Amino acid sequence: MRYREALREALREEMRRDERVLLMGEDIGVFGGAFKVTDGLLAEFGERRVRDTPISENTIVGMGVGAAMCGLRPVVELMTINFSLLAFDQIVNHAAHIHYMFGGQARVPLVVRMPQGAGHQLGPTHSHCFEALFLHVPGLLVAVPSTAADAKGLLKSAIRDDNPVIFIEHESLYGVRGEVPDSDEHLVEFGRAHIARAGSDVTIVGVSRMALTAQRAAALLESEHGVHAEVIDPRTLRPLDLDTILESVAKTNRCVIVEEGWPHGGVGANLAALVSEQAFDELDAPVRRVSGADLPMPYSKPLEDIAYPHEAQIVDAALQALGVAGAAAHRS
Amino acid sequence: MRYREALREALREEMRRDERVLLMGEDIGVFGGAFKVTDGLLAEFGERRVRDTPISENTIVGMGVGAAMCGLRPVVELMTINFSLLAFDQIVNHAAHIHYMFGGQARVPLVVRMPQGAGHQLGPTHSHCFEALFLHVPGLLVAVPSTAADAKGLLKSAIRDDNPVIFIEHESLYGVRGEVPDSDEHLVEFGRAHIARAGSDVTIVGVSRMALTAQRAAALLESEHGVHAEVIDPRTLRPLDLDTILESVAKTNRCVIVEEGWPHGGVGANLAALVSEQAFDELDAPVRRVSGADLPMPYSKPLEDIAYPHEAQIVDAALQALGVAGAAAHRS
Amino acid sequence: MSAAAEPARREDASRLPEPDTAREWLSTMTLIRRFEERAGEMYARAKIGGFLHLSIGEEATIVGSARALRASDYLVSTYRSHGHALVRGTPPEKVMAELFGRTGGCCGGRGGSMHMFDLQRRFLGGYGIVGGNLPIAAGAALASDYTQTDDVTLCTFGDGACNQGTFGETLNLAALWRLPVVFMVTNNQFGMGTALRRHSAQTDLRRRGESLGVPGMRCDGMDVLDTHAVLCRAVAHVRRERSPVLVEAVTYRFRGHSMADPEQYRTKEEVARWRERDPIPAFARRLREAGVLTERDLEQIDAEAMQRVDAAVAFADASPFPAPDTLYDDVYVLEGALSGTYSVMTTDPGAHPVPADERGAASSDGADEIPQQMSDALALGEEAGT
Amino acid sequence: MSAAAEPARREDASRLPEPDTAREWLSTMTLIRRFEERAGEMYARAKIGGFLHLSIGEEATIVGSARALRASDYLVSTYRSHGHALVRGTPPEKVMAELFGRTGGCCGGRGGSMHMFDLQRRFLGGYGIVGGNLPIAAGAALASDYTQTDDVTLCTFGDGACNQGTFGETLNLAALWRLPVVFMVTNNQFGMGTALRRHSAQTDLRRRGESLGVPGMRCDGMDVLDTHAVLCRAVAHVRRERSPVLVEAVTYRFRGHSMADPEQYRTKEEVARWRERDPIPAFARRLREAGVLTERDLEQIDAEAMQRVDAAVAFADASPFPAPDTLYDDVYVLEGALSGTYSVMTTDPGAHPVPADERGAASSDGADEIPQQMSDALALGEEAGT
Ligand SMILES: Cc1ncc(C[n+]2csc(CCOP(=O)(O)OP(=O)(O)O)c2C)c(N)n1
Ligand SMILES: Cc1ncc(C[n+]2csc(CCOP(=O)(O)OP(=O)(O)O)c2C)c(N)n1
Ligand SMILES: [Mg+2]
Ligand SMILES: [Mg+2]
Repeated sequence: MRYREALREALREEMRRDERVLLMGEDIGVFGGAFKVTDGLLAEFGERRVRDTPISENTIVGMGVGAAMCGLRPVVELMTINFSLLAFDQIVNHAAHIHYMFGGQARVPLVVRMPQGAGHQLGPTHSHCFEALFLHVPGLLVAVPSTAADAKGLLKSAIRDDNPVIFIEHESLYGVRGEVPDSDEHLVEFGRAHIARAGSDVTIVGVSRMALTAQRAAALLESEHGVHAEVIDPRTLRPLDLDTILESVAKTNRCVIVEEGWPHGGVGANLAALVSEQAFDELDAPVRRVSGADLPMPYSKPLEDIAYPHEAQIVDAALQALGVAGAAAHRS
Repeated sequence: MRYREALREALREEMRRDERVLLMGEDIGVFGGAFKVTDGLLAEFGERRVRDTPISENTIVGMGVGAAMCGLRPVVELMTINFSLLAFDQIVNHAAHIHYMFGGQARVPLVVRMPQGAGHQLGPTHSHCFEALFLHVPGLLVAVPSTAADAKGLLKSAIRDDNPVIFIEHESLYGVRGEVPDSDEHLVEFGRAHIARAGSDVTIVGVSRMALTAQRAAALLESEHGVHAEVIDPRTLRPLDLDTILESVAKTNRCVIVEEGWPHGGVGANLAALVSEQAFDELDAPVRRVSGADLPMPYSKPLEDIAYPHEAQIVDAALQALGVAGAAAHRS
Repeated sequence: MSAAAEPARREDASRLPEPDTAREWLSTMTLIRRFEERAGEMYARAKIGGFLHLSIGEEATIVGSARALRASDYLVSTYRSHGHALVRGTPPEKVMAELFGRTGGCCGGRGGSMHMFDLQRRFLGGYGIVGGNLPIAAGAALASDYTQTDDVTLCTFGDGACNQGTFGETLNLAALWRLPVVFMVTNNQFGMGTALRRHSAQTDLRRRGESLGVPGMRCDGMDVLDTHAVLCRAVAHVRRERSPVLVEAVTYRFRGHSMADPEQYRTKEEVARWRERDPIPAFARRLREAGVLTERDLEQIDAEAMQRVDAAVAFADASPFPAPDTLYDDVYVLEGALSGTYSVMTTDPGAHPVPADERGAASSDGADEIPQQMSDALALGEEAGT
Repeated sequence: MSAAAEPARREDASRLPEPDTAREWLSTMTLIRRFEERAGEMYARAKIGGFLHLSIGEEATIVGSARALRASDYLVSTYRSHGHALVRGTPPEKVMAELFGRTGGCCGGRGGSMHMFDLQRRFLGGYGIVGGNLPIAAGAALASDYTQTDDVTLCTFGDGACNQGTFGETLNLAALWRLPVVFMVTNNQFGMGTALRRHSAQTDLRRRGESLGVPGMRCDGMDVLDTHAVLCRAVAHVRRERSPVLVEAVTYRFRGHSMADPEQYRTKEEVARWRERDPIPAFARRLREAGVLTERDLEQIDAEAMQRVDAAVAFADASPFPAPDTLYDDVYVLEGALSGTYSVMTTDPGAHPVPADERGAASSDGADEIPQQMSDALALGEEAGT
């Protein structure tokens, strides 16, 4: 099943299971969704539960907050994460704070779904990765699924959770196929990292789409350099399963973090800080970060190609962490 | 001169020097500014150059962007940083990207001024520190002055610069006095950290208001623990003067970073990641971070008091970095 | 503009309500006034911190509008909302304790003056961001419709809030989706220090919804009868037509925007002129002249209000401050379906990670109303056979 | 609504412009059409990536409105702006090269289809965020006023953009500050797949500014004469009165929203009906019937357009891709007053820090216009004796 279909399955199952679940977003109904995630749901559930909205991001999210406070469980789709900046006030000052600010009286069981990512030549305003902006905010849960199975399991968990969830999909993953457990109760817990590939030489943490790039890089490290990399996909950034990462680093003594977004104050910086502080004695080399370039994403293909991470940079970073420069080297 | 007056001086001098400089913001004119920074400027420069705006943050900033592209040098005041979330789209997708996105044709010599910070019982929606959200964004310059002299010198530099500048003041500093060089040409360069106190035992980096708290903590470390802390105020976060911090750490081999905002993906994480990576061999202990608590800021005084850093936590962190627990200890 | 949306004036406004009702309105207006006067004093004595926005002068707008609602309707307000909590029935003790930052406060001291809340009484807050409450109100109205009740939501905000992007966005969505919301602009003539004509191109605020086909009404916000009459029409229209109305309540803020306001933006004379129309004595006089209340009744009403405020202060003073170890309570709802560590900042002196086994411990008082609504909704689900 | 804001129709619309002008309009509409048809083909052949939003069907709106401007007026558009660049005089070579992502593009390949720009011709872009261009247009108008010119700004955006918060915020500010902006809604009946009546409570879009006292006008966006006549009145009104006007241009998008659009939201019949009103053949017929142009002229105009598009493709194909080492150029203006390291990510494989000594190296072609404006402004400053 494709990542896109896994998300649709999660929505369909949860909508069947719970009448309080409804969808709101731009072109999610008649158009079927900009990335076709919600295709067919209008036909099945009707206009009461699948609602096309005007282009009013801040208000769509804010309505989701209000509806959630009053007992519904809205799932709001923002067409892409690039437009979430317009809804940032409702997400931070309202959705994230209301439960605490009102002394626990109100709950905001809201899910805000949106895809991020570069690689399609969408240029500076349409290629953002903003995990870092959301993981910064207490009160939010943040998911960054990289596989179809996690996409379905995490989305179902998100819809059932009583906290506001920022659910970050990736434009490049919608078409990717993967095994998905055939069960209405396939739930993936938040705060549980996934060891995508076991290894003993170096720990590579890949966030969102980069979890897959990291796995391909790990295969190259093995075949071309005889290096056994362990690849960890945190799957959620709030809560964060730091323990699994620390256990791996305790074993490998080396760590590379891969993110697609901007390096300054990015998710990579957050993870690098945590690992450097808490695995200080285990680290044989500085944590290496591989990130998107520190600039607005250019449209032109050759520039875009070098502006976000690929296998080669991850392999290099891993070899540097291992203290081996160049190719065909072995662990020193 | 007070921090507030130093800012006003900078605005007055630059407005006298350059007719293209104008001010826009909520209640900056007739009311004199929520924190009285612009008090008196309407009287001197008139309504053409000191413009009260409606409560429309995104549009005020966006107008600043457009006016800057067409040759003016607008200084926009957002009443507090808490409301900057509403202007986030214009700041990130427009102000920060336009120069790059349009191939260098357009420039955005815009300054967005706003105060941040907790400590006045303003509660969850009004106590934010958002440096981390802005330093993440390429294309922006970010200043966080902690003294009157830096407030004036950095603001004058910001107004003369051709890049969009996020100028972050602090609500608790407006009334603080400090020496300010009496010169129309007192400019403080961006990208130059300030060594606020020299020391050899541990490096303490304090951001925004925390640069002052760190200096008081350093005094306690000296008087009560015989520890000589070096305190560094980065003054700007983009560009960041990492070299000065690394030089200090090369000398002290220990580093504590103090920020008022949220810990996950905060400015502290960014600095801790950079120092841990680039001073790996110099560090005798993990970088310690002291940050605001990971929650919306509560209103109630006793809760607010323990939800952001004070001298005691900084002293503790420094002693931990030095491997000495408890009081009256000496360097081990 | 639909007939139902015609301003009321004369006809109803002159008609006085039942004596008990009239007395209750005056008592509540007086309570709000005395409560806020005292709050101002307590602020001066540093019992209250942060911002304190008083609605002194706006009591007729608050009581006249809230009394047009029934208990199951939602009320959504701003950072100027002590009166809205009180008019909904939140005990003055809990409101004052919130201002004092005590555990006895309606939000346990977490929100303070700008963030009042009382879910059980369907007072949906208390929001510090200008314009931020409009989408939330529309969401509440959506929930009412979705769960097939005929409840309405009254959303009040200031004249300055009309210039926030959410105003146009929310009115359009409410009109397009036919949501049962009454949007009420509490036009107190200023957005902080900026006079209406200096912040809004359209100073006839009831017309601000015209472009979106949202009918406008206006009431004299200094007259509790007119306010009530007009709001009753607005609420009835919205409840029946399931589509929004915009009401402008014309009133005035007697005090500064917040406690620290030199008020250079208006003259003492202007304030004095408006104070002559003080809604409380005006309504009191009217009731006395109509023989509804005697001079003694009036004195008694004021004395009662004073007593309740005294009691509120005593309660607030006696209520304990939150304990430090409650700092992290309710950042997250922890009895949900998810596990995992919510905060990993062991380097953060304040923070305490929440291990999986502690989960479910966190309290969430007041949330009891939600399960009720949920089961309603679920029942619907069963009908729908899903 | 002021007299100047009355829709035009009949009277002027029937009057044909001078033959040379008429020919230029038809040539430009034809150029835009042919250019975009070819761009579509180039997209299919993967010469162009990302999103490609074509304005085929909207050429009369583009040319009729832009020709109501003078060279020093500003034009601000959206992500559907190839035609706006072309009508302002940006060479088709530079627009096509931008689509190809080449150094010869008007933005050096940085922006692509959604982010066209030509500062020298006062085409102020090209913005990917719906509604994001309105505040920027108001800012440009502010600059015109501030520097005491009588230039105006034409800001065009879609029907869907009317629902974005910036719409209400910007119209209010423009009306309040009397800024010389013509806001033009290019109503092509859909916001992506959402029909007008499904996204806007008010479907008579020219009225969307009423609440703010912004007069509304409407033009037939399929008729270049009517569009031009109405926009001339709008521009004249704005230039004279220094206050904004909202114009609705009623048109239709013949192609999908972008290249990947199954168009399930409308019927083939509906599209066919609108295609019968195709603005280019309609205007051509009119000119032929009026004896302004012969059949041969028409063939020649189309042949010329085709040649220019061929030349544009040839140029774009020959133009080199940006060199990798230019990746970080123009992230910042580096000849400014500041020093310091702008990027310190030595751990970032892509990044290259910019050491102080390299500063001033970065190019910023096209920026030459700004110094001019600056010195104007400074001159003012000197007059003002500051
Ligand atoms: C988005 C936002 N911008 C600015 C502020 C600061 N502020 C608080 S109240 C206020 C004035 C609001 O005026 P109005 O809407 O008329 O309400 P009033 O205070 O008169 O009741 C301002 C600017 C804020 N809280 N939120
Ligand atoms: C803020 C924002 N939200 C959503 C989008 C995605 N999007 C791009 S175009 C579009 C439809 C806009 O419709 P309209 O304003 O009518 O312009 P048109 O495309 O018809 O020219 C949408 C939703 C966007 N670019 N920006
Ligand atoms: Mg007001
Ligand atoms: Mg459209």
